[in-house]
Parts: sequence; C-alpha cells; structure tokens
Amino acid sequence: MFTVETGSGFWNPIIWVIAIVVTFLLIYILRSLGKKGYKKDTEQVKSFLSGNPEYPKEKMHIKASNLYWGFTTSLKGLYTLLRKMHTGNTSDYVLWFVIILAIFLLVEVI
Amino acid sequence: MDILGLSETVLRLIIGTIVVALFGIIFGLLYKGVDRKIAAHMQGRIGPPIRQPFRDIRKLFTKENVVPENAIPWIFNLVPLLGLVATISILIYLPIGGFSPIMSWGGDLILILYLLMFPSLAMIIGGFSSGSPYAIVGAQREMATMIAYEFPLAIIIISLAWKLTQVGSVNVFALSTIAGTPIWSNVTGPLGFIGFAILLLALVIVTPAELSKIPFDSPEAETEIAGGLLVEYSGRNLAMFYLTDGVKTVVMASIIVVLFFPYNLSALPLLGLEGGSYVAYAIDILFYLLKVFLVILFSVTLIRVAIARLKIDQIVYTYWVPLTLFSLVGLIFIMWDGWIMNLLGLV
Amino acid sequence: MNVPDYTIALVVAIPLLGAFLTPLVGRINDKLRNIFVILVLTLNAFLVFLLASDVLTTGIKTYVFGAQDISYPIVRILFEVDAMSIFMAIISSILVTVAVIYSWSFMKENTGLDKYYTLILLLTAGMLGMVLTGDMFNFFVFLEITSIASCALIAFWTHKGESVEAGFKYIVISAMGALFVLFAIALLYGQYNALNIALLSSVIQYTFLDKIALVLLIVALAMKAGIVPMHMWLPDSYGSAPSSISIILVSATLASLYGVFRVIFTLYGNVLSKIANFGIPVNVLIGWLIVALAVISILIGVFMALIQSDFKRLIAYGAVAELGYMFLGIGTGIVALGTAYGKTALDGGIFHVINDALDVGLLFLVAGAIYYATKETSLDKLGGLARNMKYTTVFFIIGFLAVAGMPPLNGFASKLLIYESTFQLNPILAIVAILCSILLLAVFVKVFYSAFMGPQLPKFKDVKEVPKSMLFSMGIIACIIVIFGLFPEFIINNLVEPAANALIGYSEYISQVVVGGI
Amino acid sequence: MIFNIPYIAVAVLILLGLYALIFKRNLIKMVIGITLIESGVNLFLITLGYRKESIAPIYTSSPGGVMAFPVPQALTLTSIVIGVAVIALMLSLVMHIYRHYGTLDVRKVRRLKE
Repeated sequence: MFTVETGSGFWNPIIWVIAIVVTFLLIYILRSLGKKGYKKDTEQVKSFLSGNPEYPKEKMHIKASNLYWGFTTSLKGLYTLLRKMHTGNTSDYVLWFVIILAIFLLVEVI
Repeated sequence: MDILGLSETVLRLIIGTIVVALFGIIFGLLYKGVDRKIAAHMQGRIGPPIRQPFRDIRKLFTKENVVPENAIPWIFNLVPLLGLVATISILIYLPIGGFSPIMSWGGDLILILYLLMFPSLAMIIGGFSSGSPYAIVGAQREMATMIAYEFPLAIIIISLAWKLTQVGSVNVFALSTIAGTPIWSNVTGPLGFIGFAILLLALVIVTPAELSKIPFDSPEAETEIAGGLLVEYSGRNLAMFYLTDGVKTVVMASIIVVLFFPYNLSALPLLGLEGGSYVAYAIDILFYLLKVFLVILFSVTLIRVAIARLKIDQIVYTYWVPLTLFSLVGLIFIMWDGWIMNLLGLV
Repeated sequence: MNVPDYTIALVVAIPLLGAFLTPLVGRINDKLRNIFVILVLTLNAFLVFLLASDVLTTGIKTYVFGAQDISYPIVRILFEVDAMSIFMAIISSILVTVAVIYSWSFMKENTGLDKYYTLILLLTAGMLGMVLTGDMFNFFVFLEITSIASCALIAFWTHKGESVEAGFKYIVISAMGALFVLFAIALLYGQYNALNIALLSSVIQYTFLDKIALVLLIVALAMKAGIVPMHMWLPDSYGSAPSSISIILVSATLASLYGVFRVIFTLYGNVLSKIANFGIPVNVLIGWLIVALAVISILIGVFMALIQSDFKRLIAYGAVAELGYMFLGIGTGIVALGTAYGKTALDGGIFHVINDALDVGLLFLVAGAIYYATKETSLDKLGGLARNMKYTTVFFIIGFLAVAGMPPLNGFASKLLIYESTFQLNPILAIVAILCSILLLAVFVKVFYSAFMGPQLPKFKDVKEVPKSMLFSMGIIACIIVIFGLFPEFIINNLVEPAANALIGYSEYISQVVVGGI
Repeated sequence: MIFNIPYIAVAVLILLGLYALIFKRNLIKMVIGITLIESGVNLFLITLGYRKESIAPIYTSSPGGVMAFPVPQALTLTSIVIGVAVIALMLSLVMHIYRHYGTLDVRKVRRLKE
C-alpha cells in the first residue's frame, strides 16, 4: 500500500513522512533545551565582516550572475561553446531543424 | 493490510526511529571525538579528549541564538533543524549491525542518494538566508562541491545496481538486496574485481567532500572566509549543524560498509553461533562499529591530515574530470568483465 | 460513470463557442466576462473529468462528426478518446483553468482583455482537439489553431520588443513545423487513401514514403515540443509571454509531445517490430534516436539554465531539461518495448508529463507573482522578497523542490521510475539523469537566493503580497503537487498505467474503429 | 516523366522556401519562404487528387465519367485558409518588429539569445 514499486526498488512516502515527523518532534524537544533569546538592536545582529564597516544593502547582496563562479569557471570551454550555439537568430533555428531532419532521414531511410 | 498489522508497523517505525536517532547522535559525536584525537596524534599534538564533542554541544546550548538582521528569520531557524531530521531519517533505511533496516521496503539507494543532499541543502539555504557575504560565498561553494561530487557518486551507485541486475537479482536498489549479495562474490574475473576496487576508491574520495572535510572544505574555509556558510550561526542552531555533521559521518560510513563490506562476523561457522541469539547480535554490532571506524579512519581522518585544501574550481575539476573518468573506467571494467571472461573461455 | 458520446464533442465545442461569445459578454462588463470565462473553463474541466472517469472504467470512446454511414463517400471526422488522450486533456484543463483564475488579477491593468480571453479559449479548444482527435488532418488543423492562438498570446504585450520578437520566432517555427506535418499527412494519404489514425495504422506497410512521413512527423512535432537542439524558440517565447500564458504554453507543447508518441506508438504501432536498416528493428532505431535527443536535452537544458539571469528564461530552460526526462522515459519505453523495465520507463515518462506540467507551471506562476509585485524579472536586481511575500516563497519552495525531484514531492516519484528503469538499457542514461537532477536543484537554489533571500533592499521595502486570486491559483497547483507526491502509487495505478497501456495496446485503438465498423 | 513534373515542382518549392528561411536576412523574405513551403505542400495535395480527364467532383447533375478526388481539394482549401491567417499574423508581427527595432534584418532582431 502506498509503495511505488519500480521492479528495481521502491519508495513509500508515507513511511518517510512518519519518520520525519517523529524525528522532528524529538529534535525539536532537544533543541528547545538550548538558550532562546539574544540581544536585539545591538552590534550582535550586524553581519560579521571581520570588523569592516557594513556596505549598503545593495552591495551586500551578491548578484545572481556571479553566483556559481567556481563552477562556470571550471567549465569555461563548455560554456563558450553553448553560448556560441544559442545565437538567437531565427534562421539558425530553422537550420537546426533541417540538420536534425537530415540526421533522422539518414539513419532511418537510407 | 489489516488495522492491527498497520498499527504494529507504525509503532515499530516510531520506536525504531527514536532508537536510531539516539544511536546516530551519540555515535556520531563519539566518532567525531575519536577522529579529532587520531588526527591530533598524527600531527604530533595531544588533542582534545574523546568526549570533547559532547562538551561542545553542551556549551553551544548555553550560548545565545543570534539571528542577524540581514537574515530571513523563519528560514534561518528552520533549516538547521530540517537538515538534522533528514539526515537521521536515512538511518531507518540502513542496516545497522546484524539488524535488517527498520523499513527495508520503504526506500532504496536512490532515495538515500537524494536524502544525503538534504543536509548540504540545509547548510546552503541556511548560509544564503543569513545574508552575510562570507556565508553566501561559502554556500555557493558548497553547492558547486555538491554538484561536483554527485557525478562520481551517481556512477558508483548505478554501476553497482547494473552489476546486480546482470546477475539476475530483483530490487537491485534495495539495501537488503545489496547487503544480501556482497558484490565481491559477484565478479566473474579479475577485471570486475579491479573495477569494483576502483569504485570503492572513488567512493572513499567522494566521502570527505560529502562531509565537507579537508581537502574539500572550501565552503567553510576558516582561514579565508571565516567559517563560510556557518559564520552567522550561533547557539543551538549551530549545535544542530554540529550534530548533523556527526550523524552524517556515521551515515556515510554505514553506506560504504553496506555497499562494499556487508559481511557479518556471526555468520562465520568458526564461531558456531546461533543466528538471532543475543551474542550474535552483540558481536555483529561491535564488528559493524569497527568497520565504520575503519572507514572513517581511511576516508576522513587520513585524507584530511595528509592533503591541503583545494580551491573551489579545483574541486569541481577534480571531481568532474579525473575522478569521473576514473569511475567510468571502473564501470567499463565491470561491464566488460563477464564478456572478456566469456571470450577467453574462462567461465 | 457513463456519459453520452457527445461529451467528447462538447469538450472541444464549449471552449470554441465560449471564445466567440467572450467579446460579446465583454461588451457588458469586464467582471462578468471574467466570470463567464472561468465558468466556461470550469464546466469544461468538469466534463473532461466525467469523460475521464468513463474512459478509464469502460475503455475507448469514439464520436463521429459528419456521415454516420460508411457506404457513402466518407466526409467525416472521427474523435477517438483513449486513456492517453484523456490524460493529456486533464493536464490541459487543469492548467488552463488555473491560468485564467490567475489572470483575473495578473492581467487587470492591461487593455484588450476581450481578445486575451478569446485567444485563451481558442487555444484551449485547439489543445483539447489535438489530444482527442482520431484523424490526422484534423490533428493538423488543431495544431495550427493552437499555434496561431499561442503566437498571438506570446506577443500580447506588443509594447515590448522582446515579446514581438518571441512571437515572430514562434510563428515561423510553428508554421514551418505544421507544414511539414501536413506534408507527411499528404504522403500517408496518397498511399493509403485514409486520414483516420486507426485506419492508417491497420494498413501501414513501412514503405519508403512511410519512412519519410515518420521522420517528418517525429522531427516536426518534436520541434514543437521543444527538444534540443530545436529548443531555442522555447525559452524565447516562454520567457517573453505573460506568466499566465507561459503556463498554458507548457500544456500546448505537451500536446505536441503527445503527437510524437501517438504517431510512434499508434500510427506506426504495427510496423515497430519490423527489421529496418542495419538489421535493427524499427523501434530500437527510433527509440535510440529519441533517447539521444533526450539526453542532449537534459544536459543542455540544465547547463543553460545555470547561467541565465532572467527568471522566466531560467525556468524555460529548466522546462527543456524536464522535457528531456519525459523523452528519456518514453524513448526507453520504445527501445525496450515488451520488457518489464521498458514498461516502467514508459510509466515514469508519462507520469513525468503531468508532474512537469504542474511543477514548471507553478514556477511560472511564482515568476509572474514576483513580476506583478516588483515589475522586475531580472534576477540580478531582485532580493530579499521572502520578508514581504511569505506565501509566494512557500509556493516557490514547493515548486523548486518538486522540479529538482526532491522527496517527498511528485517529481521524485516519476524520476525514480525513470532512473530505476533506464539504467538497465544503459547505465550512462541513468547517471546523466541523476546528475542533471542535482544541477536543476542548484539552478533553482540560485533563484531562491537571489530573489527571495539576502538583506532587505530599500527599493523593495514596500512590496506587498500578491492578490488573492493569484495566491489561490498557485495554492491549487501546490496542493496537487503535494498530494501527487504523497500518494504516487494511487496516481500511477489510476491515471498513468492506463495511459501507458493505451500507448502499448495500440491494437485496441485500431480495432475500435476498423473491426467495430465505426 | 511528364507526370512527375508536379512532384518535382513540389520539391523545388519546398527547398526554395527552406533556402529563403535559412539564408535570407529580410524578415519579409522569410515570410515569403514560409508561403513557398505552403504552396509546395498545397500543390502536392492537389496533385494527389488528380485523375486523368476527370471532371469536378459535383455529384448533383453530374454528366458522368471520372471525377477528380474531392478530399484533397477540401484539405487544400482548409490549408489555404489557415495559411492566410498565419501569413497575416506574421506580417503584422513583422510590422511591430520594425517599429521596435527599426530594422528588418534577422541578424539584428535578436535581443533574446543564450
């Protein structure tokens, strides 16, 4: 009941949800043993910047394009190729269609 | 399924979950202490006592739980909790010692692969939600690391399952099947043996990244980004992450044990033990704890003492190019194993 | 539950008639028009559900437009509804109804809404016609209706250059694709003197011309479904259309995907096991071509999504990758026709169709909500919105976890089916699928950070939560996602399995018409 | 051979249309390319229905003899009607594009890329 069987494995969401709820309650109780409060409106709540003054809010927010710098840098070659492929030119869209059509015809018909 | 059977299952699940949760937390902290002690000895230091992690947790619980003003409070407080909960939930699918998993039919290896992402995801979202540049840099590094090591990890898991399918097993992703048919007995020739050895080695290299340990700890990198994605966390929230780390170490080591060394000592005819007796269970548990210790020793302690930290683009490169090729070679060896043996007429 | 046969006709006719009544009602009052459109679509969705319960319990239903008697020269069109068609019809009705409820507030400040709603109803009629019809030429007509209506809707914001450009690209691609479909239909008609799918399927020979027709149909429809490398129109048009239209476009592309598989499984069902070139059976040849395209789609989709900085283009590239998963599942089902894992893969692929429609649809609605609140779609300029828009944040979390296939949401169940069957065909397929699922997670975590988290930006200090109608429509989809995620087995048994069986059991589809003498 | 001329014309028209779509830069010429493909397909449909020395397929008061096949003609009519709608829509979009971009060069109409 409620189990997805794929022939190679299975997945039962209900079991997992029950386990999660039980563990959540357990850990929540454990967590509530800890100290709750902190001093609001003090230096405590400022971002830690190794003692440097905080920048304006816009500068504290890293831009989406710069996220994953490490990943895109290590795959630079691939991304240059992909950017070159996506020209945005309508003629190229048609050209890709013709190419795929030709490949399918080659494999399928000849 | 009737009501009685259903309620029994649920009861078993609830009690079992509580037991494995406590087991995971206690042994996670214990192994952490052992790991620190051994690492210290290797570096010629005395190191903290083994019960130090327990003291750390107690100390963190008495500290203030600061929520920085740039953070989104509800996400900031929720994710450490969820990360720990998800990590503990993996333990109900893993066989521990001589016991079969509490819910052997509830989930499989792919589920575990996904659940293993939750703690990292919790750290990433926690880091992002704290709104500090250090934490954000750390979080994006953690995300890149996660993408990086998931490639070889997927190859390892799929190769194992593929091999089991070839020898005619059903439910090849189920942990009980994998534990029941140890892979070393399924190889047809030396090529397959080498293939699995390569995969084991790859998994050992994946482990430190999965656990954010040196040399793959650039998300935390105390020396450059001041603790990275955990920089704004304090008090009980930080304690949650600390516990997650400990439990995850046990989980990861248990997975390696299940995949590659699912043997039990009590099954040896030499000992002459009855299956299912208390002595047999006790021996199996002890043997299991020893295996977990050895795995942690080799894949965490030794590597982190021996190698310096890599840069983030080096991490991605390491996992995506050399290690992926390496594991693909392992996969190809496994695929060719039976074929070549047939060709040579050795089977 | 039994419904009369003419329900099939009503399902297509009601939105069509509603489309032409909308401008008239719009003359009276704007609010009345909105209520009218929502009523029409709800009624239609209700009829689709009735029809679904009938088809799923009693089997294939047919309805004949025109001559009932076959002794005359036949001038008639046959609608044939099996479990697969009704599966797609359910997806379309859910998405369109939700999109119209969403439009109530989202499009409030626009003019020309009479045309907007008319076009949506036309588009609905086109999509439902495409999936319900049993006639090739009729399929082409509905395909063109869908293309024209969606093109006009993509370019609805004519004051933006990007929208118009996307509309132009879309219409060039669709018109060309549809013409090649027509050419293929003509090739088939010229040989067998029939247009009915079932009739054609019973006599098809796999001659030289049939091969050409098959290739033309597959490639043209796959292009309309947006498979790499013919996907480039898709991010353009999804990204530039209003969000409420993007979600309808998702189901319009899925209708083309339905076309691909109807052609392969039903139209060419009889010849799939024939030996073609290189001594390989036809199904293996076609299946591997589709699997190859699927793998490229998954890879290029996620890699491009990772570097996007526009919210909606990013989701669109994610949709390309998701499309790859469907093609991977169903393609594996074609290659491994008749094996147990092939069936599982087919189930997974078909289940993923509805999951993708819901997940990607929800994300588009969230993107629209953010645009509504901040007038901004560039991720580089957003930030800190989780403080102001709590509900939208929760819906986004549900959506992105579902798209990335995290348990316990619906994406996980279908991806699990795909992973655990494709690896038996070739381990590399499952490896790529797992890897890209994680990349997809990374992609949306980036969005989560840059739109919703970070410090409170001064320019977004006064941003308010979106109106109730938008929250309501997002809430509906989120609820369906969670329910599908918690009870996947129920959905697979009752919706997906019958659809998969309908695709494999094409002979039933044929005999209903040929032997049944309709 | 002489009977194959319509089919050759079909092939030539479709290939010319594709050529215009791929190599011509002017948007209007691309629209013309689409119409060329459409004419090719329509011609193909009509040719399929042709019979030698046939009359128009009107049943009432028919003089007898071979009739041309009616279905392809119906299909072609439908296709032409759809074609008109598509071309009208395309040309109106081209007009809007010129208004926004100030050019009809397809290589310059690509703000949406990558």
